[in-house]
Amino acid sequence: MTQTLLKVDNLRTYFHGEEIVKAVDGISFQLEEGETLGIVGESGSGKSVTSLSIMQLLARSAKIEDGSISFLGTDLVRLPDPAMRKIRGKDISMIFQEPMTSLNPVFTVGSQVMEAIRLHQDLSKKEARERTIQLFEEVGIPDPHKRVDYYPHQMSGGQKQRVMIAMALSCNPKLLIADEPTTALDVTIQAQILDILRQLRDSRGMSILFITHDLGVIAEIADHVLVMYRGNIVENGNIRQIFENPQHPYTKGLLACRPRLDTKYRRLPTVSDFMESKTTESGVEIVEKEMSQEKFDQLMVEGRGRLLHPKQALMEMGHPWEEGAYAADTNAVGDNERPLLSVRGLKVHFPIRKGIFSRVSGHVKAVDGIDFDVYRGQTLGLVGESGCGKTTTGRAILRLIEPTDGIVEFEGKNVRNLSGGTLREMRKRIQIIFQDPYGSLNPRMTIEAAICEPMVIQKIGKTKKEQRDRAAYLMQEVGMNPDHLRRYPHEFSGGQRQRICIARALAVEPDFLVCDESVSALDVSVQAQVLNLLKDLQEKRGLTYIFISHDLSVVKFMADMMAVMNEGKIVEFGPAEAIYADPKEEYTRKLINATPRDDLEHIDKRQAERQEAKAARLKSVASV
Amino acid sequence: MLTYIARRILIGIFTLLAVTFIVYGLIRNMPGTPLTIMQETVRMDALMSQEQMDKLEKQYRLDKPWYVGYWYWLGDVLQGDLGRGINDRRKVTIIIGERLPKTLILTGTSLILTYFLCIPMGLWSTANALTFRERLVSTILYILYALPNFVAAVYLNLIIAVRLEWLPLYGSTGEGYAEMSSLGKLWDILSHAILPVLCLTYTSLAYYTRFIKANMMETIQQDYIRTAKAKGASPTSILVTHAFRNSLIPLVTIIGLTLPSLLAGSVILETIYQWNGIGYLFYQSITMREYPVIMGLVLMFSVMTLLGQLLADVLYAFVDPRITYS
Amino acid sequence: GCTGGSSDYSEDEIQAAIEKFDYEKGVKGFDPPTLEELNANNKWTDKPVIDLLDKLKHQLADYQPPMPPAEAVNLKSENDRQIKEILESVKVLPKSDDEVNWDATWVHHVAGDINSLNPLTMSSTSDFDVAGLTGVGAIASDINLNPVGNGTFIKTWQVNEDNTVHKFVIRDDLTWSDGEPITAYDWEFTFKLVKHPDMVAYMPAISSGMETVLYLKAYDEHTFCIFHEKSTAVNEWKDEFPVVPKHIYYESIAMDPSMVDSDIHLKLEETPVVGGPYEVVSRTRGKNVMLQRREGFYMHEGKQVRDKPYFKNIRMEVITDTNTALLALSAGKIDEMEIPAPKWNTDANEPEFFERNVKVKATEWTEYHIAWNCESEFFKDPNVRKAMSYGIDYKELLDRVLDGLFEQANGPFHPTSWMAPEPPLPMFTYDLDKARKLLDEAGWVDSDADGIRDKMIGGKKVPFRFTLMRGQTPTSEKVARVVVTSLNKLGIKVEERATEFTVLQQKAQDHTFDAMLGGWGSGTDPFYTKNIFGTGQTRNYGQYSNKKVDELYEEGMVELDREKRAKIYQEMAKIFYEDQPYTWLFYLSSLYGFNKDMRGYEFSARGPFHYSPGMESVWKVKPL
Amino acid sequence: MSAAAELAEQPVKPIKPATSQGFWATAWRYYRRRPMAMLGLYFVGFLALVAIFSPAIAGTKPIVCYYKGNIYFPCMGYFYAPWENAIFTTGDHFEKRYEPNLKAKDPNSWAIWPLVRQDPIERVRDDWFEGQPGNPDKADGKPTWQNLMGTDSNGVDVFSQLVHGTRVALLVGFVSMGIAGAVGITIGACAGYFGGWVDFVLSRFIEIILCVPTLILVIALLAIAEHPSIWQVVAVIGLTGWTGIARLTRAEFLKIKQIEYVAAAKAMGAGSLRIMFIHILRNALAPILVPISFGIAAAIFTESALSFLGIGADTLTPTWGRVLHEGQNNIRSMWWLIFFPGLAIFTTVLAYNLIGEGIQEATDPRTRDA
Ligand SMILES: Nc1ncnc2c1ncn2[C@@H]1O[C@H](COP(=O)(O)OP(=O)(O)OP(=O)(O)O)[C@@H](O)[C@H]1O
Ligand SMILES: Nc1ncnc2c1ncn2[C@@H]1O[C@H](COP(=O)(O)OP(=O)(O)OP(=O)(O)O)[C@@H](O)[C@H]1O
Ligand SMILES: [Mg+2]
Ligand SMILES: [Mg+2]
Repeated sequence: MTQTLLKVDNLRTYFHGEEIVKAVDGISFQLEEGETLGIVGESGSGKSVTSLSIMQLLARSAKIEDGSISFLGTDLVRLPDPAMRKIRGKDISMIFQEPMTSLNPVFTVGSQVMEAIRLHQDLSKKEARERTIQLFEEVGIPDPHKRVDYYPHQMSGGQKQRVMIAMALSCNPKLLIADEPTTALDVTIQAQILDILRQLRDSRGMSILFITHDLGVIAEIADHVLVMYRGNIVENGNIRQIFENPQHPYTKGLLACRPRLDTKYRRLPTVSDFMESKTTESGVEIVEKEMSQEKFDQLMVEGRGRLLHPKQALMEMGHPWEEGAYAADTNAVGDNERPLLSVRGLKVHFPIRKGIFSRVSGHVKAVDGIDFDVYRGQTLGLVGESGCGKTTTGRAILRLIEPTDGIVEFEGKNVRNLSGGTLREMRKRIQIIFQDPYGSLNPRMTIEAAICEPMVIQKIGKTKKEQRDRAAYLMQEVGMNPDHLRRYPHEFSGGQRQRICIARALAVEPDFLVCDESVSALDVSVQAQVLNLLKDLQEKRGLTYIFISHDLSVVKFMADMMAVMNEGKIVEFGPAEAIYADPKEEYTRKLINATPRDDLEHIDKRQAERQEAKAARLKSVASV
Repeated sequence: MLTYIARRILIGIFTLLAVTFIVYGLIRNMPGTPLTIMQETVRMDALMSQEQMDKLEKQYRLDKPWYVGYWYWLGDVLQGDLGRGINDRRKVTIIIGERLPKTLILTGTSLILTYFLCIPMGLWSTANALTFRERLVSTILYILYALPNFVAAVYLNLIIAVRLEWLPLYGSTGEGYAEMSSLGKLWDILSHAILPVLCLTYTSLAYYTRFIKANMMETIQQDYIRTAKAKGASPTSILVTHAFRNSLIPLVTIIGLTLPSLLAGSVILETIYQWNGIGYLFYQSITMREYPVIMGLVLMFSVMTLLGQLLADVLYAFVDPRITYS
Repeated sequence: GCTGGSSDYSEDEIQAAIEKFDYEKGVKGFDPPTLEELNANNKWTDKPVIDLLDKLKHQLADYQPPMPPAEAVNLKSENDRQIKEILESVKVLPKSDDEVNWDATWVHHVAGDINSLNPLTMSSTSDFDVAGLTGVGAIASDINLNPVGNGTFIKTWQVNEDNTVHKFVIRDDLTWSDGEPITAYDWEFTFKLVKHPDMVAYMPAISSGMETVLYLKAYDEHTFCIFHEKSTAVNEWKDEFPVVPKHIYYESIAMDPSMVDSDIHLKLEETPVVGGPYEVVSRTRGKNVMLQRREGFYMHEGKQVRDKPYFKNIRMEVITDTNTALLALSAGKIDEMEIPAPKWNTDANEPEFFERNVKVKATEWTEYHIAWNCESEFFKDPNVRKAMSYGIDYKELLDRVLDGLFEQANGPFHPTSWMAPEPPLPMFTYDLDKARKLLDEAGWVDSDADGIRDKMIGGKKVPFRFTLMRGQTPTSEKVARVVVTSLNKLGIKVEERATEFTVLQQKAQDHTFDAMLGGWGSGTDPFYTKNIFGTGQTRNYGQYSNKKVDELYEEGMVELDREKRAKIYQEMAKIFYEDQPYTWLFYLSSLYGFNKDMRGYEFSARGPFHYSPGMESVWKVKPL
Repeated sequence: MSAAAELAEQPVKPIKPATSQGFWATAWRYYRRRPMAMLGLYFVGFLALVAIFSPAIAGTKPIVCYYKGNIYFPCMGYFYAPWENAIFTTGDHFEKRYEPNLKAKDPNSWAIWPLVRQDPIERVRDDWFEGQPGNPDKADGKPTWQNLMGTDSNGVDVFSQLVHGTRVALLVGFVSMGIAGAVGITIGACAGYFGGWVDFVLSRFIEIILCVPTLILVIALLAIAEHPSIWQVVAVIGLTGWTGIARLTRAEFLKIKQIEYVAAAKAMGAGSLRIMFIHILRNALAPILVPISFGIAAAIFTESALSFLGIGADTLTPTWGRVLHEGQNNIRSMWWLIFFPGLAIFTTVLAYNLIGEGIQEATDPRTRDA
């Protein structure tokens, strides 16, 4: 029979910094063997802290004030460290939320996985290496033979995340804590990972604590769902229950806010449309609000229409402008208008060094000759499989990486010829939101300093106070508490850091913004808020975006034009809607189809498969 | 990387030229020449005559302006001739070569010992940061640091060499060294080296330990340390492999910087222990204005310094794969 | 035969070099008369020829020490009486051969490395020590520092009436350490080398001062004459130079006349061929030189012809650090050492020291002074110099700071020497009022009330602030402090500087200093001070000039009568007293520590060793 | 129209986030919470007070005195000789014997004396103070109530020397390491950050300075300097001591400039100076603080070593190094000449290191909460 693997009882984890932060404030739940517990919740609601509490890997300033965490009957809270060490990695392993900073920069990714293997399994170096390669293959890292010897900085965001996953899976843990394990993965890989997890769970009886903001993913994998809000569990139920009949207004909001491939919203509803939270003496009080159909309808018509390439260009790319094919407010740029950004033949090749003398043994063609134009006021969506060169493209545009070849013209000026002052001048106008929010925040700068800094540099705002007020305002705009301005980056949750980066980018008043997976760590409600904000800004100010994301529904919601990249090349380019409606390339179609589905029908199907597999496993266990 | 090293070595030659040129200029313009000293060895009732002086100046090329003298020196060096000592009339290579092994015994052992002790102590201090025992140990190290080694040397000599007669008082080898068996020779050298090595080492413990701790404290805060913990790695392995590896950059720098001290020796300890190493030679050569010896030594130090820097720079790329040189 | 170190060269090369080399180059232009002519034209007077050790043995044959030496060495030297008792007791020579430890090694401390074992190129005092024990010379100084014929090597010494020709007959029982006889030709050969223009520069210590010697002619194996340029009272001293074996150096000098350009002479130094009581067995640079009793010295054709040297071995042990040396003495590693004055009452007063050692003290004829630069604007005026001499707190300096170890001085000649003024001149006393008066009169007044005297010189106000240059010895440091603080009370600011030796010498030679601490060993004959006080002389660092003094020096040189000469120098001393080119501070003392087993040492005005028999009379008692 | 301005136009909800301080102000706030670090700071502050008030703590010249109708502050002479007032020196020739002279020359005079009536330069003689015998010297100069830390071989009070030596001890360390730190960090930062030919040129410069032996530089300086003084020593230590700091800074910069937040700052349009000194330097402090905090203390040793060579403080400037040097000459019989300056140096080293550690911890937001 199944037994309770993990039981969390009235857990309270507080941070004792400047002020006390009650990150987790009395939560209880339990997890059975072979089950998957999904945790969703607002960004900053304490999901990661919960998981870190289980692992006993909290920051030094954190303290478990109360409660117990019992794992197979042992209370982890009171377990001495040596004993805990035996459990970590072997019985419980964890995929950390931010793979970028969680990998040791001076060891090859392969050796880091091998270490995990050899710590708990009696394997020789060679065997461990083979196992690592095998794991890499399983999690979909291309060329695993080569990649084992790569260093973290040579891997793309999604690849690093897969390394983390491989590491966590390497020892067949009894409990896997997966904290947003697929944020940086494109949908196909994500599907593949989910398959692996499901398979491990079903065949080996591994339990999974799955933290995500992606309800689609939850629908794909979870058996039960916890909904967290501000350190508390507000709803707890099995998957069907939650999706079918959400009780808590926050859950209702969540379900409503997610962008879907098939929605036609111009603006997204946000949780604040469903509820209002008031912070009172006694805690947080939530008041439900009624969301009428009218309002929903309004969201579909209000807001900015799409802006496509000049008709001439559309024609050339095989998506000729057809009146009526697009929504009424869809426009095309005038034929003789010049693009704001024009990329021609852009190539970025990274040398791969080998041996003690670091001879260059080959090149990774991260970006391999791409051309595209972006017009003023447009949003270009850039999608593609993880590791296909999206980030590199973005960085090359800003010359944060020196391109190997090609032309990047911003307003007719070749960015590659700029230097010194003129380059800085250009950077004033082009901003980038980095894929790795934690890494891109200076650990020794308060958030206030971080957000104010661009204003200081670009001389926005006359006084310090003005800048501060604006910083506070931006914080609020991205859904964060301005009181937190005085905190340092490490005192935030993953999603919060991501929002800080957005706020910082917006503070510069850019004309052009490259958003690299900028909303990947945000729960749907906050994501909706941020996306709405970006859209508003675009409408009012004619901001131009390159929007890099693996979340096709988000891209579809945001993008006017869309580029699909594969292996450093653009394989398909055209109006976003047209591509979704009728993908020309097989590759594109695969991407679209792999998008996780969260309709009840699908959930039921999954649950059925699940029961079957479980039964089979139990039977095989029993027969042994 | 190979080309990088090759290029650095090539450039190193120019750096050497610059250094030797500067040093030659400096020593030739210091007040006093070797002849000043010779004058003083002359009997009280006379100094050397002008002709004698002229002759000597010519012999030692002091009659030429210093930059011309430098060219001559350089020419000789390029032909593999470092010249002869003025006071000690032997070849510079012999003068230095005779002392080099002795210095290496002292400094090499001390350097190895220092790192051997300080790295574990630094790691230990990191692991025990903010505890009383860590404070205690570091305070003891600071006391040692503040106790000048010429003081310690004398007291150690008094107690260990004079009162207890456990170890020899001075010198690098004992009486009848030549006739000893090879094992006896080894013990002889060892017993002579213990006290000076001890004195040379203990003062530097505080610095390196603190240095390693400071860098480690920075590293162990990083997220990837948490990852290592999550894997179930032991605290030692976390400290030694994960954290230490990441704080190697400053350590490599320091090692590169201390490499030339291998050859430098220590004037004070060499004098106290009558060790006859490079340190005392250098000091004496400067006070005696032994230009050829000074130049020989400076050349040697400089080569070592440049190698140290090159080594550090090359190691950076190994230690941190993110650093590349193109 | 090919001897010595020139074996690297072929016979032909050597022959060619010898043919090319002009051995006579330095002595051309003097045609020596034949011996017959000399005997005919000169009336010879015999000069004393004494084997000084032998003489001492006879003198002390019936000597009764005030207390048994073995008891005397247990005294702690607490006062002058004790010191005298020790000295009087330990100077004994063995009454019988049984008392002597003939197999003993004397470990003799030298403070600096031995640079050269070649007597021609010796330069440091340690070199002279070795040369004294191994070398051959015609003249020796006795304990009163008078020149006598060295009876160890010569038979007779005669001079003509005007003292310009000195005739020597050497003994016929002399051999070099390689078995060759020592002959008068060795003298002639050595002299030619010393005068050789190609070589003089390389043996400055010996060849300087030889200008007035015209020729040395060997008439047969045993007879040679030295021809002096002028009739002076100091010609005897010029007969003193070390002799090298002709058969060894004849070739090598031709090969390398500079003696510094090749390894030829270095090789010769490895085991030099010597004629003295000891020979060199080994040499480790910077560590020690081992000497061994030479049988060929005291035995000749199976007969003992000279006294057997007391030690089997003498090891010249180099220890540069005085702390270590003192510890080595305490530990019995060395047998004697010179004790630095500041340690006399501190480290050399510890129980450890007295366990094995005894310390003794005796006056030296070495004065210590402040040399004033008589050309500087401060010290031009003799009255100012006098004021300085009144302004120094001698009592504090001598009694407190220097522990009463040294006697006050008031001139270059030691009161016990034959040239000292009779009756003695009064000592300068510490008299600030007198000093102030002299300064006021000289125009140095504190006109601007800043505590420092000043004077208008050439329209500029010059404060009385000068630098006192000194060496780096602890004694000089102590003296300098007293000078600084004493003169400070006169309103004079003195900056004392310990100056690196070479810099000090260079500045002295260039006269670029205001005042300088220093000392001169008054050597053997007062004439030698001409170089110090004579106008424009090379060692007249302070640029003192007095016509009368110059005249007196000339008179003193040519006057042969000791009594009359004494008068001349006494007059000179009075002039110095008035002019105060120096402020004389004190006479140094020889301070020595000796192992309790050592006997037979006695102090001359140059210390216990630098006279004859000096080191040769020292012996070690046989252990019981 | 700018985006933010646009945003600002909207009715801004009244937000009053708690004011946050700058990086260094915050660091200071955290620094203050560390008792050990504060202890270090207090100690250095204490030393500074000792340095400032040294003439009032130990000296033989009155702090204030009334003499012939005027008020004087003769103790100021310890700072700068002419401040002593010439009436006592070249005027009435007190010769440092204030007490008897004041009484004898003006019966109405009065004086307030320093706490300890001992001179840092001279031995106090029998006739200087009534009821206070002259100082013993040599091995007799053991610590007593009269000479708290004994006297040196010249009979000069050690306590007084140490008190007055504090001035030099502090200044030498701070000024020399100030110079070395400024030069080293700047050069190292430029080399590491800019890389390329800037690094190339600066690195060669560092190498050359590294290669030229300090001893030679010092003696050469001696040739140039007319009146060698302690400040030139300081300059030499400072101008040669920066190479290690530069190399460490450079290495740290090489590493940190690869990190994403530097790219973020670049993308923001931040200038190089800003990136170097605001972004990178803060994160590169750990390895740099160590050599600096040790360097400040080590300068005391260097000062005493250099005074050997004839450049350094003159006799009228008491320094710790000098006492230590005296001790070296009398190492076996006068332990107090080693012990007390050694203790002073030890406490100073400890204090500087506690401060260094404190700064490191206080500037690291991740450790300081703990
Ligand atoms: N070191 C810290 N000091 C103070 N507060 C912290 C610290 N770490 C996290 N917090 C706070 O604790 C709360 C919970 O953080 P947690 O990381 O668990 O959020 P999360 O639910 O994982 O959010 P996300 O989905 O954004 O990752 C957040 O409000 C965060 O600001
Ligand atoms: N410094 C580097 N050295 C070598 N290869 C690199 C380097 N940086 C990136 N790469 C490689 O370039 C390819 C493209 O990386 P990029 O970061 O642009 O991918 P991405 O499209 O952003 O992927 P993801 O969605 O996972 O973030 C990857 O295969 C990666 O391994
Ligand atoms: Mg999280
Ligand atoms: Mg990416």
